[in-house]
Amino acid sequence: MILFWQGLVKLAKFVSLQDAVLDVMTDGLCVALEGFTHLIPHASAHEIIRKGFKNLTLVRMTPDIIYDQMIGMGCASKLIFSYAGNPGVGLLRRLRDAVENQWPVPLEIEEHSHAAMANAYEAGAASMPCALFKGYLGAELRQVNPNIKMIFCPFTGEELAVVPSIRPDVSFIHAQKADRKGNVLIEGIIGVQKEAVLSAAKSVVTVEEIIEDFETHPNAVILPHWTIDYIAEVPGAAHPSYAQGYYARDNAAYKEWDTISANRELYLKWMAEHVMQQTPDVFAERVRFTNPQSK
Amino acid sequence: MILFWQGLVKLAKFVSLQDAVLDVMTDGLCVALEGFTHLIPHASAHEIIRKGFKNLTLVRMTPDIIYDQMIGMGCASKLIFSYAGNPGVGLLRRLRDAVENQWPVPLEIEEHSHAAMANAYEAGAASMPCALFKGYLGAELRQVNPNIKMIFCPFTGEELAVVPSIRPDVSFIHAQKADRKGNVLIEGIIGVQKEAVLSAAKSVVTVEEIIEDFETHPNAVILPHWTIDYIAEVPGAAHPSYAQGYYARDNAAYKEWDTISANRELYLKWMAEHVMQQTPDVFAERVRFTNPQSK
Amino acid sequence: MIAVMNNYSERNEFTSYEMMTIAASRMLKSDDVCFVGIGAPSAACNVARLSHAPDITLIYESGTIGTAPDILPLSIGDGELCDTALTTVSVPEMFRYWLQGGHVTIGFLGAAQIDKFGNINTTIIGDYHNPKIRLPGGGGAPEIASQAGQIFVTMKQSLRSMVPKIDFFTSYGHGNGYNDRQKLGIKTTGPTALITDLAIWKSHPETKEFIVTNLHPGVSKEDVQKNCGWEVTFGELVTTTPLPSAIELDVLRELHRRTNASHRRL
Amino acid sequence: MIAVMNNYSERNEFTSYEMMTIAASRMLKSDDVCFVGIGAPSAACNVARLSHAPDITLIYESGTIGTAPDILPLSIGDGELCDTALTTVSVPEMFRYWLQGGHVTIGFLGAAQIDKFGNINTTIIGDYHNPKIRLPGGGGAPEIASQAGQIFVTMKQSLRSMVPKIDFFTSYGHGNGYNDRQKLGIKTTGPTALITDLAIWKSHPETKEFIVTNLHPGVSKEDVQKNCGWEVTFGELVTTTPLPSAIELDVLRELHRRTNASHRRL
Repeated sequence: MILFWQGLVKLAKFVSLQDAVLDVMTDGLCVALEGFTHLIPHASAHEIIRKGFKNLTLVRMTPDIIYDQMIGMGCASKLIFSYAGNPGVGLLRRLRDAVENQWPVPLEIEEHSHAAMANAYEAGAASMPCALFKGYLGAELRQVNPNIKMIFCPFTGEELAVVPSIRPDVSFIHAQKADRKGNVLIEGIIGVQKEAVLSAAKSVVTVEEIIEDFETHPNAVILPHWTIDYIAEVPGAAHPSYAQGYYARDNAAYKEWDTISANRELYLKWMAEHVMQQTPDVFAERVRFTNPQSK
Repeated sequence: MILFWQGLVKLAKFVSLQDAVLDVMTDGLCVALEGFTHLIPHASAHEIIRKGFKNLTLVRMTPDIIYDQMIGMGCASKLIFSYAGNPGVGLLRRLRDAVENQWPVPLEIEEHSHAAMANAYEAGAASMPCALFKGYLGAELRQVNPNIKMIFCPFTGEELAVVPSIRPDVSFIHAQKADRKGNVLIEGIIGVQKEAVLSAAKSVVTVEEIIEDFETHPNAVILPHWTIDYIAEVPGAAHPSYAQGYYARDNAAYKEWDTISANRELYLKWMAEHVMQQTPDVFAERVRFTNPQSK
Repeated sequence: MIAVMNNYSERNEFTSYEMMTIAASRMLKSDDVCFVGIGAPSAACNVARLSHAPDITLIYESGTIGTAPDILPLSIGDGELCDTALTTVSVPEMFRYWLQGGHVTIGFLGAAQIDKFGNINTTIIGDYHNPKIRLPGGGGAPEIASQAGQIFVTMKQSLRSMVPKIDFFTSYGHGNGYNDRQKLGIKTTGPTALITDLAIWKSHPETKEFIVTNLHPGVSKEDVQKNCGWEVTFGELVTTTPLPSAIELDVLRELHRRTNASHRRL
Repeated sequence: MIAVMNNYSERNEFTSYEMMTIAASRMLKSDDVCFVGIGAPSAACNVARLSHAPDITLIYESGTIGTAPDILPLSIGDGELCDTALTTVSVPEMFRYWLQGGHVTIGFLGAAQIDKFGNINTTIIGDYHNPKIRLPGGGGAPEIASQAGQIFVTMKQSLRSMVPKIDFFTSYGHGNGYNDRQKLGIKTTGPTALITDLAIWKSHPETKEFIVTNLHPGVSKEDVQKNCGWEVTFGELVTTTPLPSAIELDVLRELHRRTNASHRRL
């Protein structure tokens, strides 16, 4: 018989976030939890922490609170990133502790610019092995990151940067809506979420709600159901990040993280209380009293 | 004094289509009139024909009726393309006459696949000198088009195709709406129109109407006013192509073109009557009685 | 018209075009993601969607994903496709994320010329630089042929279209057969089925040559050979293609009726 | 607080932060397309938009184009930015079409460390592989620095931040001055202005060194030198930065009032 190559067609299944995480995760995988300020998949990160996965390679343009939390709990052995800060607040203190003091475990880093990471996700979504762009001119990251190479345009001779594409084993994103077939709608600041899903071998999407039909624009950002493995309805899953049309960013929580994460004991106590002893259901509570974000 | 490099910032001016064409066009330019079935800038093509520009290099993924008309009137000395047909109807007879019989003037062709042209427009919009993609495997165009080269990924060794980016001197597109500031909204099948404008040194946009404010989706396809040189309000300018939300495709006219273009005399007579003796104002008449296309 | 008797159908007459389109439609399943060529492939894909494969995802290269047109588009970018689509993306995104990204299970193509290994020419008749007939060119086909999971082709048979040697390799099928395709670094399966107005052909698993597995009702082996430029190989057990059902014919004819009404000048 | 008398302003007190932000805002014009860094650059850009440059286009790397926030975003991707934007695109598109595409006239950056040629470090203090302090990294800055038409930098002066030699070249300014930048193949102008809490600095057209052209009201040359790690060059004609106007101060303070109210826990 002829074996048919069937393409990367999936069948989106509606499950609990706990079941989705157990099914797609094992120790040592390369994992992306994406969200560019907006729609950050906090509930998924917490579920991964609770299940105790280790030796992960974490990929993200902007590792902020969730990667600080995962790194502090010892989930990660490597981080691929382009801006590791608590946006508008300061440094990531658990990340610093891992890089500077190897606490709780050593953390290898592979550092890029945003332009490089954005191009690498785009290339991953397009099944390319590498991404070509104009970049890194004069930038010292070229000297410390062997995954940044330069090649010459075969037509003009211009020097161009090339980096490996990003193709995670699993990507997690959060989105506003899924329909009953499992198609997913993302609106507002869309970041690299579409690319994170399309570049990954497996994908898990949490959504604010599951509805009958999208009523939207012909060019809306929609991931068809056959690009997604699992969908879990987890209202509030982005908190303290936000979901356009549902709830606003809890900027106070971002500022508070700076204090919580400054001290190992305080951090561990906070994680025990707010993550380890909880379930995904708590997120709905956390956004119940925030201002709704205007659509 | 320091000379500041100001970036490609333009100041969209509202003018007549006649004035826009006279300002941006000269003989010998590389010109793209884009539109992937939808929003094809027929009125702009007719204005270029009426003004008698010659020796143009015409670029388009899908040269259909308008390029058949321009080639038949002797405007072009070169065509860069990936599919030269009257979609769903047949061949382009004026193009064939130029390629097979050099009538009315010889026409050099540079032929690509759609994937290559789409990548080349994307690369042009990103100011890249070339576009890298997986393509042309086993395809004989590689043997006849010296602008298709292969390079190897510096990380995996995989063979990849590379083509020059497309960066026209002038691009013409048609869109649904402009606002009073000169921002332009495109909805529906958006093709490579955004890329055509962003990759070009100069751009002219015809629109169905100029309105106060867009009421649309946060991720709508909008070209800011500082990416456009001229905007001309020409209702119906896409006819017999269509404008989603305004009027439907005049499929009968596409079928009729097969007969008109089959014969040099008939073609010249038709062009004299329907193009040379007309102005952009006739397009509003041509769509007055078509079915409105649902939004 | 081929007149046949048929227990399952209330219609006892159908054209060879209708048989071809319906036979092609039966190749598709509800969980397929199909990149649709215009013309006969488009009709086949939409008959499948409107009959046995209601959940099939149809993609047209104009950027429309998950489209469900009520009439057959004349071009690959008619408004009907966008109106009924799940979403519409730019053409660069279509070719990069969706086709090259590996999300298409079936590429459904037509052809001006084809050979017995599924190599397709839609570029030129004669020499490329001195052509007898300048055809439209490849469009999306070269990369559909190498990047879609597998390829189905549907076309009318004739000595002009089914040739021993195509004039130009627009889209690569299986080269000279066997593992030629893999040797070029292509990872997808390539052409697996050819559905003509006379027969259904499948690629031989080893040689990759198209082999007739089904003759359409009323068609003989001689008919197939007379309308094919290479020496036809027939499978060991050639069966007759099941007749079009009443539902299939109704769906196809109603589709064409709406299409013709819509394309008429008002 | 620096107390000053001012004919034009009803406010006679303002902080050095306010002076810095207002001086920075004055560098921008209505026809600029400005790629905005978070923090002090974001405040300066929005003061410009709300006072003398109402038509300025502000772009944040989160994908928001032509945004007009009523409060200052804490991050570069707050909902306020999208709500008020002309449109919002994906992050790959932002970096490919809009920044690399050459549509940005001004990149407005902050810095952890800067040298006198406008080279910026936001990556690391100490050795890269054995850091004393791990800073957030470059983010968008390396390509903003090479692809925006010109670069403005705004930051507080200190011996720690304005150094003779930065620990890491995160974003390239003018290297060691003169034509170093062009020699690397960079086609844009690079850093042209540095606005601190004490002074306005401009790049020398030939040497590319930052030179003090304006001292803020009440600031002396000694103040500037005391808070700068390299030997400061002053222009031949150093003038005093015009005082903040009542409108400028009102706009800035009202912006911060709304921002603080919004960021408070409910």
